[in-house]
Amino acid sequence: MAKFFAVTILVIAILSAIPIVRNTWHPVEDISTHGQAIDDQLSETMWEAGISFLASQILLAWLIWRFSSNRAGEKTKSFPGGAMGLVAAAFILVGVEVLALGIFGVKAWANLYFTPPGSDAMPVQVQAGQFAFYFRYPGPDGKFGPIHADKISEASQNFFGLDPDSDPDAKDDIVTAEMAIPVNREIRLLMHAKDVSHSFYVPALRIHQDFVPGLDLQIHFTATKIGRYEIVCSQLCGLGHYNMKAYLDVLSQQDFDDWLRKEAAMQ
Amino acid sequence: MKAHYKTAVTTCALLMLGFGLLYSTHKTINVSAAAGGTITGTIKLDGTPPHQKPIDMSKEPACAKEHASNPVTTETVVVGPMGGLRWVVVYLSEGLDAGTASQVPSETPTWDQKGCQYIPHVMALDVNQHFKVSNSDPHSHNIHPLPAPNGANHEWNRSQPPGTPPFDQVWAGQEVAIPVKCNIHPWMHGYLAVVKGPTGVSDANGSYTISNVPAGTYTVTAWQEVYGSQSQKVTVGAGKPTTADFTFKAK
Amino acid sequence: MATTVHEPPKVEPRRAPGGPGNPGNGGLRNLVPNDDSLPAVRDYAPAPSRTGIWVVMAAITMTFAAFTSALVVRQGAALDWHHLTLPRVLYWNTLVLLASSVSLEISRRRVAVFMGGPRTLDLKPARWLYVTLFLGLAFVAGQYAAWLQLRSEGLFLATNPNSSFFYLLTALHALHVLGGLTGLTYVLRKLHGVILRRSTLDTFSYYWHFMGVLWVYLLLLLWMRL
Amino acid sequence: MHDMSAHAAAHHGPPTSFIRKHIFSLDHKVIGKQYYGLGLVAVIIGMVLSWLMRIHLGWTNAAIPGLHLLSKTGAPGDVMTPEFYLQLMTMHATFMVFFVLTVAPFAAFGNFFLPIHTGAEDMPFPHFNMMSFWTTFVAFCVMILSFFVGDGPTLGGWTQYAPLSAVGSVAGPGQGAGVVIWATSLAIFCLGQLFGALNFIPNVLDLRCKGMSLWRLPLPTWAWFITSCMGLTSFSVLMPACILLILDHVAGTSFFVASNLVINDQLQPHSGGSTLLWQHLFWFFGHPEVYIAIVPGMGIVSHVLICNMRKPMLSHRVLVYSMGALAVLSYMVYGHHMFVSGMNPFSSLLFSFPTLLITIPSTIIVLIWIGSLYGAKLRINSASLFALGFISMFITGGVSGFFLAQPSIQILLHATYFVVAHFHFTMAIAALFGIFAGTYFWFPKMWGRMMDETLGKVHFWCTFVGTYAIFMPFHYLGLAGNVRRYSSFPADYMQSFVGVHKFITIAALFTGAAQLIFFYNLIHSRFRGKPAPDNPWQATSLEWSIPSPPPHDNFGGRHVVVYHDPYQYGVESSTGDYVMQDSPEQVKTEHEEA
Repeated sequence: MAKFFAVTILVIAILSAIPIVRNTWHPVEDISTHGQAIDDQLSETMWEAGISFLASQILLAWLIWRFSSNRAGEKTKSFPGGAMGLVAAAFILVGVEVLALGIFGVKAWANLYFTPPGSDAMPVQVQAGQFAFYFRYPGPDGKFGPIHADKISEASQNFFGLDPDSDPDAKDDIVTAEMAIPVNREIRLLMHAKDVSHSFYVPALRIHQDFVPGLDLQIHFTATKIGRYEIVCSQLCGLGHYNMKAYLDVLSQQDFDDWLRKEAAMQ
Repeated sequence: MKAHYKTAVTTCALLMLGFGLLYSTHKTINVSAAAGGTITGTIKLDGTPPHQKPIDMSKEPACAKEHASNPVTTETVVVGPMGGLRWVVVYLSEGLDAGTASQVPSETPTWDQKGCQYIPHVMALDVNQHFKVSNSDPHSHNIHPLPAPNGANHEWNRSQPPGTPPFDQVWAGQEVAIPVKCNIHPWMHGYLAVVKGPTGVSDANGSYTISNVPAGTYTVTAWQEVYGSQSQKVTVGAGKPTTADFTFKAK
Repeated sequence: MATTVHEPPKVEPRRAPGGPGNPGNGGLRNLVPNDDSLPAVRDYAPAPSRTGIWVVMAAITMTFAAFTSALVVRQGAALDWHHLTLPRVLYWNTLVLLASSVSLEISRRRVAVFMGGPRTLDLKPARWLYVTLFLGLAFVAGQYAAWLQLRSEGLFLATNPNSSFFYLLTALHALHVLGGLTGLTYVLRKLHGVILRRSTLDTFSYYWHFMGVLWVYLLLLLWMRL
Repeated sequence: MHDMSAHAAAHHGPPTSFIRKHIFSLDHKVIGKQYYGLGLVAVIIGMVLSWLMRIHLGWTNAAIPGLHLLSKTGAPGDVMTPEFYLQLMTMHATFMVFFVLTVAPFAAFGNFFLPIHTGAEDMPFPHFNMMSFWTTFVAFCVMILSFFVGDGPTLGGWTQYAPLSAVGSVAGPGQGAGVVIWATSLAIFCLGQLFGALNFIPNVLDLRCKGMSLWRLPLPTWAWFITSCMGLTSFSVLMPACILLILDHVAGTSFFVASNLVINDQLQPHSGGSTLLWQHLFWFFGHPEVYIAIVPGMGIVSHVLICNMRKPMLSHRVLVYSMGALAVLSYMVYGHHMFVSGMNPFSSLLFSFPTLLITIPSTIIVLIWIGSLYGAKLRINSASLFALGFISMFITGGVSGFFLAQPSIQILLHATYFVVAHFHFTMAIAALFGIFAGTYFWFPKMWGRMMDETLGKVHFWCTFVGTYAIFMPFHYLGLAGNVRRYSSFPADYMQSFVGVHKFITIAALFTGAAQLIFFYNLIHSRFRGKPAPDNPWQATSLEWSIPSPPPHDNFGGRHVVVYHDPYQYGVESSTGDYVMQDSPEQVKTEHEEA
């Protein structure tokens, strides 16, 4: 029974490791400038976690196999290393390991959060509401018109509560349901929540940031690969949460300008 | 003494019975007469209608595909070829007698969700009239009507997965009009106008018809989701059609 | 389990400060079996209510700490914070509550004396406990007066964040005070009855003084503009 | 004044009336059993809810016969609506976390065995103890109630983030009355658990029998003591949070709701509240809660293992210190739930280091277990199997913690199924294995009958393999970016994972069905099992030196004296390879703690 149990643990441990080793399931390809550090951090951690996982499961299996068979007259013995040895091991191995992880992790984190956006970064505003994202481009004047919460009306597609008649800045603002950005151009994303907490999760961009109602946040990133990617909400926001998504089109500068012109015409 | 008391009771009883009879006959008479009178008319918009923004449905690929060839726009102000104003609810705001007001049509209209749009965009219902909500799309919708708070009607909000049977709903009190939203598809927006008595909703040419109007003098009110309400007095003779046209001014 | 019950009330003798290996039991002290007769040792068991009341006070402290952090965050969160001027009556209430603590202490002293001596002594301590009871009720009444005053100023629970916190904190504190007062009636019943054990009175007094301290803290918190 | 109640229990004879004996009983053993029963009911509910969710995830638009009976509007034509899925999810989490993982290992076993382990006749304040259970029971009933009001229970998830939870029914079905009921129930629950801590802590500090020094307390009792300290400080924070949430609903205050929120084209009346405030308050409770669920399991598993290894742990004290370290650290790490929540990115880093450090005590505990296995004479029975399974599960759950402790990696994994896998392995499955181990080990003492070993082993195999089959794939889904709390995968999103979800669903149904074996075993053994001897496992701690089931006052009036450390195994004594804690026999032992 015990030997069978030991084998089971072994088999499960190995089976669980196989998809990881064969990389069957993996994050979508990274298209951001800052994402590489995150991916390295992930694989780094994957190695350490994987080794500790396999090592300890195998050790457990072996101990169960070895010490479940009570030989006649065998007395219990104590682990030679003693408790203190193990404690020291835990402190040295794990302590160093996780501290190393933590310190390297800071780099990946800092790339994203502790570097200010460049002055030439292109501003885009995203508004999250139940249950859709809407995006706003400042237009030629480069200024966003103020948001009037009382004027917000989805019925007339005034998602941002703009008042072009009284706010000159709002006149040329371009509101879209999809997000398009030019490739290799830094984007400064202003995040505004209309109703409840949402999250802006673009796996391909290695971007994940919650919207905080009443507090506008700002993140910045650069996409390096042309294509169509998914933006999803990852913060439970109500019954339509599962269907709260939008598309991110990374276009060449030329295509982007055309797209923006087209959208402007439809305002 | 006792005798008097008894007679009093009997008379009261008789009187009540009499009134009761009168009332019931009164009602039946009305219904027969009601067959005749109709109010018709056209609703026009004076001035240039506001720009209707095109709707981007890329969030729901199925709907985006469905409307790929014929892009949809908002329907806040829909003007027909001859300047006829569509989706205007016309109803009798005054002059209805209790009998007609209390009648509830037996037919149950359907409020359908198709291609991420409400069909129809505006639907007129009688108080306590049952109507069905159906979903013809291959994905879930949620139906979220928002009646005025603390009124006779109460807010509700429920999803309808694809392929599930239509469900039955009813409104308890008069309200023009209850906005209905789908939160999953924020552009989906429509109105349920709940009014006592016969009503009409203007079609693509802006013309409407209210039938089964008993003879009498009424205040006819037309309601439009952007421009609000207008009223005028009309007198309906038994059997012959009466016209009442409205013109809304574009802001 | 606590077996001091059913024993004639007496002042508990001071226990020598225990170090490791000191015979005795309970508390954080080690105990090693020795030849003392068991009951004798067990009599020294501290009344769990003494520890219990510390647990209770810890819980209450955490609760009000949570409210404090909420208040601090909320005050910094938005510009809609209108700092209200506290009703003057609150300061009188503070004095009343502190006075009640004093009267409680007096009666505790007397109880100690009376417990030590023969049981024939008259129940003077009870009088002071009644004073505490009365002052406690007066305090709650005073708080109520404060709420009435704010109402008259048109400040209700939802008027602005500061008033929300004011009503919330004062109401919860008043609730705890009322709880203490029910405890006090229990003590009085015991005092008139057969046994009042020292630990019972102590437990109550800890709680009551804690209520006083807590109130002073809340008063400062509500008075201060952070 | 509390001693009065103590006095009542200790010195009045056993109650005679049925009510006092089985319902409003002051006896900690009866209360423990009541808690255990409550846990059973809750776990069945939670399991069924998870089945429904799993079926929906695998076959989204399939009709589940009879589903409409559970909800007026949630299942038209027996097809689950998105909101109903979220409501089931929220209730699954709530029942499991509060009424199973907190109640069973801590309140149930703790109530039954803590006083016995300390050599006390009962809890210090039996009346509060009784109230503790009945308050919890009321909380449970209130939570059930939310299925039957208006548009059903809340869909906000067990974390109930504001403002979704605070703006009322306009935000979605169940967000009106549902949330108020949820918060009320939890506030009551907190009160009940505080009553519990009020008994546990003084019991350990003041009511230990003669000779029972703190270091002579068995490990589960240490775990329960540490846990009750955690409960004391965390439940007393959740309660005010719930009160504030309720006020936002019913009194129109704005603690958590910011200004200018527009829902359904309606401008919300609230103003100025702080969204992050709720998250901070909640997670200050929420993270310790994870350890409240797992630490008792650690104690129980150590207890079971030691007896079945026939040797004590390498170090009793290191284990205790590590559990204490977990408790302390758990308050410093709660921020790792909020790395991408909009909290200052610097504080994310500040929170990430203690989070990484907390792996050290966890690792020490695991290494001590593994090291102690070395040179054991391992007995294989249902209890020890589940104990060993616990270790395997805890390791698996622990290593995935490496990932989630790092803000940078959470950019990829936050709110994906990877997180679901992590917390199910650690706090859910591991804790459940602890409960199972405790049940198979202590059942004879609690009900005086032995459980069926064969059934127990079958139950173990199904559960062990099943749980891995369910929760291992969650890691892969998470790595591939499958977001959690999605009721289905719309249009072209994540379609490639539906197959995996189908597999998981089948595994879940199978594993859940296997639990029926356990329930059968439990009920059958309760009435038909063969009578249990006082000490069926040749164990040493105090609960085994008294009859099974124990008499009303545990020790039958005997003033128990303790002469040994709790785990004197692998020694030569008159009784065999062990010495009972309360036997005066002095033996030569190599395991004496310095």
